[in-house]
Amino acid sequence: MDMNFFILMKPELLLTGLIFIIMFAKIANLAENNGRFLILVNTLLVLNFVAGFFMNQEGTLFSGMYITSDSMAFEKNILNGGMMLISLMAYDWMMRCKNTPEYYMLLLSAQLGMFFLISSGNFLMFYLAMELATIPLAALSNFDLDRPKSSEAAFKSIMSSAFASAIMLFGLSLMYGTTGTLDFAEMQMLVTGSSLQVLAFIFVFAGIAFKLSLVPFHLWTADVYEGSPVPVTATLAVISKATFIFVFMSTMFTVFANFFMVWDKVVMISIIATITIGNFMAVRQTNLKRVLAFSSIAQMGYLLLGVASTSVQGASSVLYFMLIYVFSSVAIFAVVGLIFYQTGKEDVADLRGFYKNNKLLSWVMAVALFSLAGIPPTAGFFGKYFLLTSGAAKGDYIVLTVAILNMIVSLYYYLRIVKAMFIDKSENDFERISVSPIVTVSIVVCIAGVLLTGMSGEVYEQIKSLFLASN
Amino acid sequence: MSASTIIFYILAAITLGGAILAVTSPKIFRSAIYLLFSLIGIAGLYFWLNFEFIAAVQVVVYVGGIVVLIIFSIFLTQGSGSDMKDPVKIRSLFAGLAALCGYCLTYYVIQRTEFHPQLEQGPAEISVARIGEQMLSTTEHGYLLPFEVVSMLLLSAMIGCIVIAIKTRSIK
Amino acid sequence: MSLSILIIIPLLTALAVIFCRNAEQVKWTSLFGSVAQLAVSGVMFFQYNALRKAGEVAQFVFEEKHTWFSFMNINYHIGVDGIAIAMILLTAFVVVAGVLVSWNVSHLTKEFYLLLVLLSTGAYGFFISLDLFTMFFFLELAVIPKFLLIGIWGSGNKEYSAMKLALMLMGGSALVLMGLLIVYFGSAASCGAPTYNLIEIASHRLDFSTQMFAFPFLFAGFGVFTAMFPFHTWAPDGHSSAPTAASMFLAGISMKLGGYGCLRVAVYLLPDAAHEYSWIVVLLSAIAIFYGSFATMMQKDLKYINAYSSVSHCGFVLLGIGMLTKTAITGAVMQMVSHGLMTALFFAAIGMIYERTHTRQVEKLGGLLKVIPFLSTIFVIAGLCSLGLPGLSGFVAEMTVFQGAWQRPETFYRLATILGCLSIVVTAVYILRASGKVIMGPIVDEHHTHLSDARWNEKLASVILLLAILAIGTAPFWLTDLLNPGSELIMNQLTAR
Amino acid sequence: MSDSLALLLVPALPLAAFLLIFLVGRVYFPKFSGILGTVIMLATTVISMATAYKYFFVTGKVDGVYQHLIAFKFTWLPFSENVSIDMGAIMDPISMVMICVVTFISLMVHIYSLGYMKGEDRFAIYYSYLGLFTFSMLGLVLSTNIFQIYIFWELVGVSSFLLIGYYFDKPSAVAASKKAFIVTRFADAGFLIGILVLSYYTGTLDFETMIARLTVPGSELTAITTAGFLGVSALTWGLMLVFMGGAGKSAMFPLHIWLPDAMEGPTPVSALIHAATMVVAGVYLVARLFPIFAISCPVGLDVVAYIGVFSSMFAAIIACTQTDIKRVLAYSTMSQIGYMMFALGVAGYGGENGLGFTASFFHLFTHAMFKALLFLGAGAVIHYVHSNDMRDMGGLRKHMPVTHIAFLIACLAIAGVPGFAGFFSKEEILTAAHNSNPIIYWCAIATAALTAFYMFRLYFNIFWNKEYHAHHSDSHHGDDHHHGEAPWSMKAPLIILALLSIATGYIPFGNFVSSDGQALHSEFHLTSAILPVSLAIGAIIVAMLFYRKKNAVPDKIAGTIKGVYTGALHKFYIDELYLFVTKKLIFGIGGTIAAWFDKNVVDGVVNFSATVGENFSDTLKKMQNGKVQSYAMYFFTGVLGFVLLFVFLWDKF
Amino acid sequence: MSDIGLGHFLIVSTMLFFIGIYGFMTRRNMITMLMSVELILNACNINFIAFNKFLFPNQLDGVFFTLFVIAIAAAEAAVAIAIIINLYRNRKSIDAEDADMMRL
Repeated sequence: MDMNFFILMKPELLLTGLIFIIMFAKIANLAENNGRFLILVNTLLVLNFVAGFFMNQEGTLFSGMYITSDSMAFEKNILNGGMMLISLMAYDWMMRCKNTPEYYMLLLSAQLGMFFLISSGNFLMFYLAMELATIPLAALSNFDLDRPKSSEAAFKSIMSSAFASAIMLFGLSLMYGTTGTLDFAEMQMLVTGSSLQVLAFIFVFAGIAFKLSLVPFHLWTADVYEGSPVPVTATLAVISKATFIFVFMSTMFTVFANFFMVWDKVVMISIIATITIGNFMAVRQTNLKRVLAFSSIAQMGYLLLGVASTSVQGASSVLYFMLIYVFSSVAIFAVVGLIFYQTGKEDVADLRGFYKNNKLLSWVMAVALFSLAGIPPTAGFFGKYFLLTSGAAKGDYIVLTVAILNMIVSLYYYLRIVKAMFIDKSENDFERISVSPIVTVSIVVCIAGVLLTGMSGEVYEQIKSLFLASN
Repeated sequence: MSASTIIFYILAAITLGGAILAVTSPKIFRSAIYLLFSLIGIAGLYFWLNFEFIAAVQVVVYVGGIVVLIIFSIFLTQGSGSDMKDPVKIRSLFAGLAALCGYCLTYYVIQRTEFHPQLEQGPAEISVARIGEQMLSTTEHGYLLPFEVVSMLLLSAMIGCIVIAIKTRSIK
Repeated sequence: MSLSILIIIPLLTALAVIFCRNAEQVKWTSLFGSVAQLAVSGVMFFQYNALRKAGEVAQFVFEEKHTWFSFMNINYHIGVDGIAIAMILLTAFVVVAGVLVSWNVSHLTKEFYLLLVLLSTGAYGFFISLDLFTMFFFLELAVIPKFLLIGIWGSGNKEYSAMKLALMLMGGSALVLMGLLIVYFGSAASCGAPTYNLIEIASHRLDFSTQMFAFPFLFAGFGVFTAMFPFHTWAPDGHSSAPTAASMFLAGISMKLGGYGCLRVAVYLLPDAAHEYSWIVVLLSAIAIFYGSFATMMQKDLKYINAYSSVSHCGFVLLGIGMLTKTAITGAVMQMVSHGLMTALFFAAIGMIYERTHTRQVEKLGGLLKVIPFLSTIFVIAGLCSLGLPGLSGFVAEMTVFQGAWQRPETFYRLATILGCLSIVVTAVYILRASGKVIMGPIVDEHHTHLSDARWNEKLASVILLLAILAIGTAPFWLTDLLNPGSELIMNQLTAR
Repeated sequence: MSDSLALLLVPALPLAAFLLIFLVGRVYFPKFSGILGTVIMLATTVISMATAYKYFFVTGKVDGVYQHLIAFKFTWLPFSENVSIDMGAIMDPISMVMICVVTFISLMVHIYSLGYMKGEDRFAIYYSYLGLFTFSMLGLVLSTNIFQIYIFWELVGVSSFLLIGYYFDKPSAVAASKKAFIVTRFADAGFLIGILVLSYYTGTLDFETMIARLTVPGSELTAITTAGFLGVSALTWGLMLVFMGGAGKSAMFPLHIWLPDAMEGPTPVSALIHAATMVVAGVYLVARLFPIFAISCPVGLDVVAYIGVFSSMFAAIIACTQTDIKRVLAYSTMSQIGYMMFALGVAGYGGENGLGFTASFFHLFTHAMFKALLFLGAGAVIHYVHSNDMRDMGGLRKHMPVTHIAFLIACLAIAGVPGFAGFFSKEEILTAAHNSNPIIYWCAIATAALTAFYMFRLYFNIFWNKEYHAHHSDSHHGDDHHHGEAPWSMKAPLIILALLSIATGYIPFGNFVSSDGQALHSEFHLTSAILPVSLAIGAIIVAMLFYRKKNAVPDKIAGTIKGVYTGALHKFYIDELYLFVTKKLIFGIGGTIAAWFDKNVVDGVVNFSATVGENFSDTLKKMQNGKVQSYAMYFFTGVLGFVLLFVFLWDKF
Repeated sequence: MSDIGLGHFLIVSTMLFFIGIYGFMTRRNMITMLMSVELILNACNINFIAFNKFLFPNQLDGVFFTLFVIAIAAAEAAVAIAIIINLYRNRKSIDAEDADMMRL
């Protein structure tokens, strides 16, 4: 236990600290006033986010159970930033939430789980962190306590994830049985590709794929997104996804590196299925959140393209896109949340005439949607382009074709939303949505991110250098 | 056939039988009790393998904790004696088939696999002290970090449970 | 002169428009911006000519290059040759006219102009790009403004049209994207490292199999933009539903993005494949020309008439490109410019007539020459340009294409050319039918007896376009002089096997 | 004034008139536009006459041969190094003759229209169009380059379109103008392809170079004669296609159908365009390429001859039955142009063989005079009667004596009565035909007789026959000149043209225009003139018998040859045939198929894929039934699927 | 214990695993679904223990894993039951088939 420990584990320690500060605040009845409490928390989150940029080192702790690297630190920064943005954008909802401290405690524990997950160097840690990243979120899904849909979402979330993680655990046990170790680095040596290992791998893959909502492990997603409180949905869709894609990538690159022949094919099939089915399922959805859920599924397919390329470029493209995805999605969920909690409307068709009284929000939503669709000049264009490039670098043109053609389908349902907001006329005027300053900050940051991340090549170069350094 | 073999079979039978009954019994309370048997059977298997500590934990946590929790929640949510609704026919058919197929596939693979045991023998019995030490150690094969993570998990689970379950019905 | 100005001016205009307080300010700002852009384009044209006269031999001038994503060898790389300058001038003219024509858009004026300006940014950027990535960036940039312009300010079945257009164009750019990726990775073999640099790829010539692989994607992709048969079906619906200025942009500029892309990317970078596939291109374009004109004949809506005729006319562009002779390529570019101006004028005239009569159905109109002589004259002139009347730009362009096309002696190509020549008869038929009914003849609807003729802005818009058309039509040599070096270099690329 | 400046001014002045009147005059001085146009036209006429004079008598002849001079030439549209469209002005006998004819007739029409069109709403526009037309026509005849001629060819077409459609609110006028434009456009497409063929093999678009390369044996000539398509050499194809363009403009069978309808335009326009100038463009075109036809492609020349003579006869027959006076004149025009065509067709290159060439141009020249006169006279009549139909007329000789005399002179001229201009030119043509081809000769003789017959039918019907009563209620017409004969502005051209219709016949035309530039002294053979002249006079007498007084003889005759008569009355149903082929077959079926295909197949595929996508989406949506257990089921099935695939099946792939 | 080897344990655990899966997919009562999950987890535990015992006895990785899994199972069960109870309060039903408000 030396200074190194504190430096290496800084993100997790800070988070833990945050959790306990909040807990004490709750215990000390400092959290009675939601407004003051939220300002405290948000300030802390901002500080936490800022602190993430300093003194990052690479190294391992606990004899390999905990690993950290530049790219991981960066990923954690993305998560911190995302959390911060979500927290800011959820300000209005929080003000009315009765369990704000608990909300934050659960949220931050989930984030803590994600951090550990990212840094795990051992399947035990991996499993535990994954549960830590899941169970609090399932509980959070229930935080709109009076909405039956919220409980149902929580139920679906916890049951599905329990089932998935149990299956994954079975796979892990078989991995353990065939290699005798749980340590990533050791296991990598011992993976031989025997049938049992393939089977175990698929079980493990299914568990992670469930979190990533890859088809056919995706069916929980839409329901949970729809029912959960919007900030939680945002967390699930953004933070959780961002974590798991990274983790997926790092496990595939390390533990299952020798398994490439198999997992490559598995991932390819998943990409095709995920992108196609995700997009097509979104086409006929009427509920806005469900459309976004399916869109996030499809986005995961694109991200996998980067993962499957197993190149530095692919990896950095994944991270880059993840960053963009955070910006875009948070912006969208911010608007969706505002609409939902102020008017109760959550259908695409309900957005008719939205533009008339909510010009800026409409543009925010539109720009963010275009980013998801990959339309320039938004960053999503670059992100997707680079992912596709890295996919093409590998030369798998069939998958690439499917992915590219699906961009048309995805554009369709994004445009449907845009159409509803801008073009369709409604009999009744859409109310003017009031936006508090803090939420505005979040939205502005997101839109700035969406617009600038791509236009300046710097961000991508930075990310790439992270991977170049660690390879 | 030695006694230990017979005991193993008995334990396995309890475990599997309990499990099957637990997932098929139409009465929920009985189901819970069958689960209890199954879990105890598993504890027995741990005993059989000389992992007394694990067996104890199994009994304490599962039997004493989870099953009790389940039984309480059964009481909370519905009458214990009433029959549950029949499962959806078509789905149980498919589920049965899928489970069977899955079993066959998995077992086929497992059975074909040659496991390579490590030659050196470990400690014949696992002392609680060793477990305790290793649990809180940070060295090779030390489990302090997972321990902390689990504690965090339990904390948050607790908070979650409290918020969700202890709920005033006042606001409507 | 820095080429980036061409992108910066529209962006600044857009920014200024955002901060405008009322519709008047918005209009004047946009007009000012677009006129400034026209001026800059004009200056660029003269500077370019001066450079060439001074003996400049570099293929592209005013080059600028900034690293964008160094790892992927992506640069912001711009530069122009004569062909690009021609397209820029075309864009500038159409934009000014479009801004003027939309003067009385009253619904969401600010947004309207903002989108127009953004659309033009995409076009300018596309034409000056020398980096395939930058090019693609600008190509896609223009898709969404079109969707919104049609969707919000359009008429008729606008939602359907807007969606169809956006999706089909997206499909086109998806194909282009495939092609670009193939070219990018294919260039690794010839250039050492994968690159998007147009000049570099061209000078190192991709290997044959890559070319053969990439060509269909690129050509079909850009073909969608230029409404190549059978990918043209977005065009009629899109054009007809769009508001006037958007129709002008769509047909006048946006379709040219495709033609320019076909030429600059597909043919220039993949010359060997172009030779191999040219028969398909020619076949499709011959079909488009003839079939488009026949389909036009059956249309009853003025905008549909012009839209289908655009399909037919853009067929000439592709015919010229597919013939792979220097004259034909020059002709193709001339046709792009000419069609851009002419169709913009036509759409402007139709739009202005529609604004007054509230119908575009041919049978509901008649005898307009009597009530609105100016607009009717514009309409007729646009029609005459469309049917290739000498003295107007259409003739020059089409003749150049035919002349170039005839240089391919194979019977198949000859037949295609003959078909093209015959289609000008069909063009005459539908143009005369339409104008005979709408402009001439007795007045059909008594409501139409008291229409007001063009206002200053409309007159100005028409005159600007008309001047450009006449400038090409009566003195085509300046245009060919501008284009020839460019098409010659493309030819060199094509002949050096 | 140098030739180049003069020849630049000749087309430029009318263009200036057009622009000036169209852009400015129309708005600011509509009344004055006519005078302006006429003055400019007068200047043009003077310049062109002077230039022609200078050419014919001073500069043009070198060593007894008229030279082809290029007054000026500049590259207008370069296609490639050698092939370019040049704009220029050529000076040779035929172009000089043509500019004189065009400017002079145009001047006459300008003057005439001052009276005829007075009070029209769009008076200024009318004059601007006249300017445009004259410009185009002059540009056409001065062309040095085959593409230049095509350009002006098209411009002539469009100005003709504008002028025919001048009364744009009259549906029939609109239809006629459309028809004229489209039919000639169709012919022009052939012309264009012909140009492409010729230019491809000769590597040039320049007339002189092209003629040189295609008449002197060389690589180009060999290439073009050996290359072929469907067994016909490329040269023949090219020339025939070019001739197709000429036939279109010159209303040769079967592309003649637009000409009669074109009479919907104002009558002076008919005189200008459809009698004297534009319609002879085809003749001019063939004459321009004559050396190639004559030297390298005699087959082509034969085709020209046969088409010419057939059209001539065909039109003459129809003309006998028409009652619209302008239509009669239109068919007579077609017939006379057929004369010119076959005269070219029977000619050879150089010397005596070239008699047909000279004759053709001679006839062109004289015909311009008397046909313009006929039209202007008819215009005066129509102006007076307010009807086109000869059944509404009769006995007008008392009402309008000047017109009557002028018209009579013109009729005598066209009938080929000795002493009048038409006699000389026609006689030359017949001689040329006689020398080369008996079939054509006899057809031509027959046509000559028919010509005399129908012209005098027309004449008698208008000026004799029944008595004319001004029974129209004209009080509401503000025209103060109505009850008198036409104003002087209209009469003056009639008188001038009448004089010229006599005088021009005495010009020794062979001295100026011949196939090879050398003077051709054609001898006048009295013997050969006897037959046609007697036939013509006989026909005139027959016409007089039939029509001088109203009687039943014509109807009886018509009854006896009913089949032919109705056929001719309905123009042998050519129009209907065209209408059927174009409207029903090509445009109807073709257009319908194209539109159907577009809507159902091309668009259908797009919409279908959208529908498929949505259906697919709906199907997928049903997967999502909201039940967590079925989600688990999909999940587990997915896992099993992967296991099956990768553990068990993968190796077998 | 000579003739009882790893294989026997694996049979038991695999069967248990699939019985759990079957139960999870068929039992309509939410609580019994949860019970099925517990069965699955226990199947995994048996695996870990058995592998540890028979194959890799020198370290206690499997045993520890089992311990942690038990802890997690408890946490999961607690949260799940809390959610179920909440759902029950809202809906008066803990039939999984009834929890399908959100679909399509």
